[in-house]
Amino acid sequence: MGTFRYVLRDTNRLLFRHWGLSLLTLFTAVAVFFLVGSSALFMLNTRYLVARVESELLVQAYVKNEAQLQTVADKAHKIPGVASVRWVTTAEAMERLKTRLKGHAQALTILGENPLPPSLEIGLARAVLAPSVARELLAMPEVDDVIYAGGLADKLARVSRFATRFSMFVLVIAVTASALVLFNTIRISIYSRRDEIGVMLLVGATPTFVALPFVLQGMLLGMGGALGASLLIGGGYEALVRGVEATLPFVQLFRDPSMLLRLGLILLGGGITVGWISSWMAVERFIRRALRPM
Amino acid sequence: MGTFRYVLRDTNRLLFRHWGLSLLTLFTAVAVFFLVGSSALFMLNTRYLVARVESELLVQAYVKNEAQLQTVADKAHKIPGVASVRWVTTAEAMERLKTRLKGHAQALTILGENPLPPSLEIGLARAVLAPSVARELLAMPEVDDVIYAGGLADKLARVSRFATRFSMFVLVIAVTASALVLFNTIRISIYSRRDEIGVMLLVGATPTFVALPFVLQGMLLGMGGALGASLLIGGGYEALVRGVEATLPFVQLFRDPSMLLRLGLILLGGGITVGWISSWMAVERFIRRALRPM
Amino acid sequence: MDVRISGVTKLYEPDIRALEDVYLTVPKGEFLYLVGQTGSGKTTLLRLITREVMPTKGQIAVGEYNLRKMSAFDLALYRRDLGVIFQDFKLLPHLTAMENVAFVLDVIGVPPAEVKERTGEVLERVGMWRRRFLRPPQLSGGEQQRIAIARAVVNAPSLLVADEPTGNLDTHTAEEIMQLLLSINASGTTVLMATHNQFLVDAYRQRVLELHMGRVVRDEKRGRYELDGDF
Amino acid sequence: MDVRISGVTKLYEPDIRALEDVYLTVPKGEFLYLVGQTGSGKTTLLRLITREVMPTKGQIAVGEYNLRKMSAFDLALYRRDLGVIFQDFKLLPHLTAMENVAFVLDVIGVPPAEVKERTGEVLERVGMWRRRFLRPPQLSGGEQQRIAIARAVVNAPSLLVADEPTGNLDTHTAEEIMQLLLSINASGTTVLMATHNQFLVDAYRQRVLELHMGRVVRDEKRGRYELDGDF
Ligand SMILES: Nc1ncnc2c1ncn2[C@@H]1O[C@H](COP(=O)(O)OP(=O)(O)OP(=O)(O)O)[C@@H](O)[C@H]1O
Ligand SMILES: Nc1ncnc2c1ncn2[C@@H]1O[C@H](COP(=O)(O)OP(=O)(O)OP(=O)(O)O)[C@@H](O)[C@H]1O
Ligand SMILES: [Mg+2]
Ligand SMILES: [Mg+2]
Repeated sequence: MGTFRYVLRDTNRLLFRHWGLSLLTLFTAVAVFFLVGSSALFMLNTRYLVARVESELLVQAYVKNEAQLQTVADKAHKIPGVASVRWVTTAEAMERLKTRLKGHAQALTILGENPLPPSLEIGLARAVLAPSVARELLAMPEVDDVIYAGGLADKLARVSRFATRFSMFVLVIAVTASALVLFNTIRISIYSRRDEIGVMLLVGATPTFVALPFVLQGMLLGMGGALGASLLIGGGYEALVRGVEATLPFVQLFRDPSMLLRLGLILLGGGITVGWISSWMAVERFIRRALRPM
Repeated sequence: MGTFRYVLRDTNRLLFRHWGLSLLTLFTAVAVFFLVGSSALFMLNTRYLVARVESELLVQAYVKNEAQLQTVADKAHKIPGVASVRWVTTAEAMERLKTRLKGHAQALTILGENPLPPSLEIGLARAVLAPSVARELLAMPEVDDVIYAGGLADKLARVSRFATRFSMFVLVIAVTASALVLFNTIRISIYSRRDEIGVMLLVGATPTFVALPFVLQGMLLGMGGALGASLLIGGGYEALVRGVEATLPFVQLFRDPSMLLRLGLILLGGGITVGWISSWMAVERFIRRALRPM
Repeated sequence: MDVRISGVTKLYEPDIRALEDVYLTVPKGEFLYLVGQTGSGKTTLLRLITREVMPTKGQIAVGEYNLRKMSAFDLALYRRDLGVIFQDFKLLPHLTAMENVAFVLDVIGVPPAEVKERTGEVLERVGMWRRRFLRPPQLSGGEQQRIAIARAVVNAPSLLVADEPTGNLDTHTAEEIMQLLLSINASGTTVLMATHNQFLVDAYRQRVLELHMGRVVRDEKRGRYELDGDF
Repeated sequence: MDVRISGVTKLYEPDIRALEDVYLTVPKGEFLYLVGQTGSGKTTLLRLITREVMPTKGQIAVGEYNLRKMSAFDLALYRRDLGVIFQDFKLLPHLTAMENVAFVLDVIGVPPAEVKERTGEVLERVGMWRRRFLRPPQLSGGEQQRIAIARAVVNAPSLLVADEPTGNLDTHTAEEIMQLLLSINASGTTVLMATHNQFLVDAYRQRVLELHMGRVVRDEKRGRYELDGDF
């Protein structure tokens, strides 16, 4: 009834009477959530990139003769962490050597019989698994030799771990900073209305009633900020992806609409929550102070 | 005299009487300048990385016989954009082929006489120059053939251009956002003291006199923010570099103490300037409003 | 509501004795003038009743409320039963005169139609209906004071606390406001009024309590204004 | 400084005629009471003189200053020559009583030692020396008013504009303040004082200007308070 109507009217008034202040808060919120969203996208891209590079890491198992390729391939499929198995016959190996030597391939024709052994190229789910998979392969009697870029696998595993940790760190920093900045902004904006809070309490308003418009305002601003940031990030990232596609077709950015939508929703939920908590904490303090008798 | 003393005392009062507010502004400033500094470092690293990868791009010029290597090398040195020239004799070319073929090098012994031609490996200052340098080399009568990773050179040139543009864009966004956030924060904090401004003007203070403490406060906060951010970035980057060195020794981050110092000084100068401009703009508006008679 | 103050002493921070061993009982429905020099403790006494100030020593009870221990919610309920005219008005500068008055009723959840009616009525009574759409900074000192009075009486309080309600009013308007306070008092509301207005105190004789340096120095049934503090 | 107001009309926003065709000349050194009901335009008239308000029509000159056209710097110089007691005090709440007074001298660049001396002197005169370290929210209404008075007179102004300077004072303190204003007037300062204090006006007879609904309805050499506005 009266109360409800009043709270809505007052929230509206807080937002639009001091619209300059609201706009500033909104802008700050957008900037801050933009930072959070960008960090999240950065993290997604890092992980995506690492995953893609990992998927290109191969373990090469040289098999004694071509007839055994099938057996080894079957066994290899059962090793945990093996994502793909590809046959390389003796003929294919020769073809590859020729392309590798480029213009000087004619030199190889002197070789006569093909001396290259058949092999299996085994793709891995994660780079760290390379040594253990290699060990298992080497243990098979049909396998002659196992070669993999040990250094590269190691490097990749480290990069992966480092990238995950680093982007997590950036994200945590961004979230903390955003909550603090938003809290501060709302606190300063409530600070300029502390007299009002005092008067409301003096004429018999309950603390909840006094806090409600401020909290609603905080939630709306948080939501608005998150929404603005989501739209900006959505548009900006779309442009970035298109720009990269046009100029750097060999680079692939992370692009999963459902994931991006989820990111937007998380941002929105986070915005509302941060707006709510920070405005509540800010206004609650002033209320407590105003109620404390001298 | 009196005036000067008053301005200092009042600045001090503004900073410490409302120390909560000052702290909040300071914190926001630190966060914002941290963002700017990080973007700048990101840009420096991108350019550094691109420059390093570019320096690894080689143009291979196959020379008719080893005796002509010297002549070609001398001419190549004169081509603009050529950074280094390295001889590869026939013997060295054979060695390389052997290591490339790994365990199967024994196959090459069948070749008997060494069929590989001598060549020059030419390093470039910038990847975009590869095609023009290749053309000039090919025009020389002593040169048989020129090979370079055309696709790679092209890619690198694009990556370089894109990275520069993108990190510039990020930096501009960061600087704009920082100025706006700082301006808003200072404006909100002045907003809560607008009565004070009005009273000062009513008792005969000149606009400059009224503005001075606020502007000084803004400058000090901007400076403090930039200083805090510089220290944080300095420490954080140091830690990052060390972390990367320990876990990813093959990755090299940009590390030039004089450049980093310059970045810190630029940040500091920027902080003071932004604090000055934004507080001046903010307080000037209130003064103008307070002076306007009804 | 009746007011029962017993043995109250109030010390402010450094070492200011604002009130010293005050005993006062105001029965329901009484009208009491609180007089005394500036700084004698009148506002402090009224603030004890609105619970803006807690006594350093002693007890205060108003109606069935004991002001010593009180939850935030009970305090809100208690203050709804109170009408307060503050010495410095405490109007909200960004609300219109009318909104400043309606606000008190909104706060306690009165339905909109009734808010409108009662607000209009009281604005008429203090002669501010024509100025209802102006905001406090656009009103003269006396007009602001009348809005503060309207706000205090609009919720038909059981106890009205008025701190210098005629300080910015001319003699004629002051008398009109006095009539208003008396008529509210006649309907059963207890009224405590701190005032320096010699003319009103002497013209409308009521119980007078005089404070001097925080002590009660006079308590007359139908007293006059003249202060005998330090003369 | 003398004040010359001719043909001044002031219209506030919607359509409020605060002043209508006012002519007034106050010679240097005169003491003038401005009386009238609440809302009759007294504060508006004083605000024209402090240049917080510009006339819709007409001319105002004070001393050698023409208030129509004035740079921000000249305005500051002019206001330094003015002492103003605001109806709502306009004290800075975060400064102590003493700092509120000293502030006016700091602003105009008086050397620290002199600031200290003059501030102490004037605080003694208004009886606020003992309370000098309290901040306005810790002072009683009358004490705040006396600080406002001290601030207005500390820079020995050529023209003193006092808007209801005794609204929160008891009769005795009001008389003391009146003595202070008269002694400042005796030293050559022109004084304009808007007041509702019938007692003072009748006791200390001076020139009286009565406003009614924005018009000058009375201008007596040694007048009394009684308003004949709408009776
Ligand atoms: N918060 C406070 N801190 C310190 N001293 C205070 C505080 N509030 C009031 N005082 C002091 O207590 C004394 C009594 O103040 P109070 O406001 O009760 O006086 P009053 O009788 O209402 O005076 P007036 O008629 O001027 O309004 C004053 O001397 C004042 O300086
Ligand atoms: N900024 C404003 N906007 C609109 N109307 C205003 C404004 N300031 C004053 N008024 C109106 O002008 C009229 C004269 O106001 P003024 O303050 O001059 O009265 P006053 O004689 O000082 O009264 P009081 O004795 O109550 O202080 C009042 O009716 C007031 O409502
Ligand atoms: Mg009082
Ligand atoms: Mg007035």
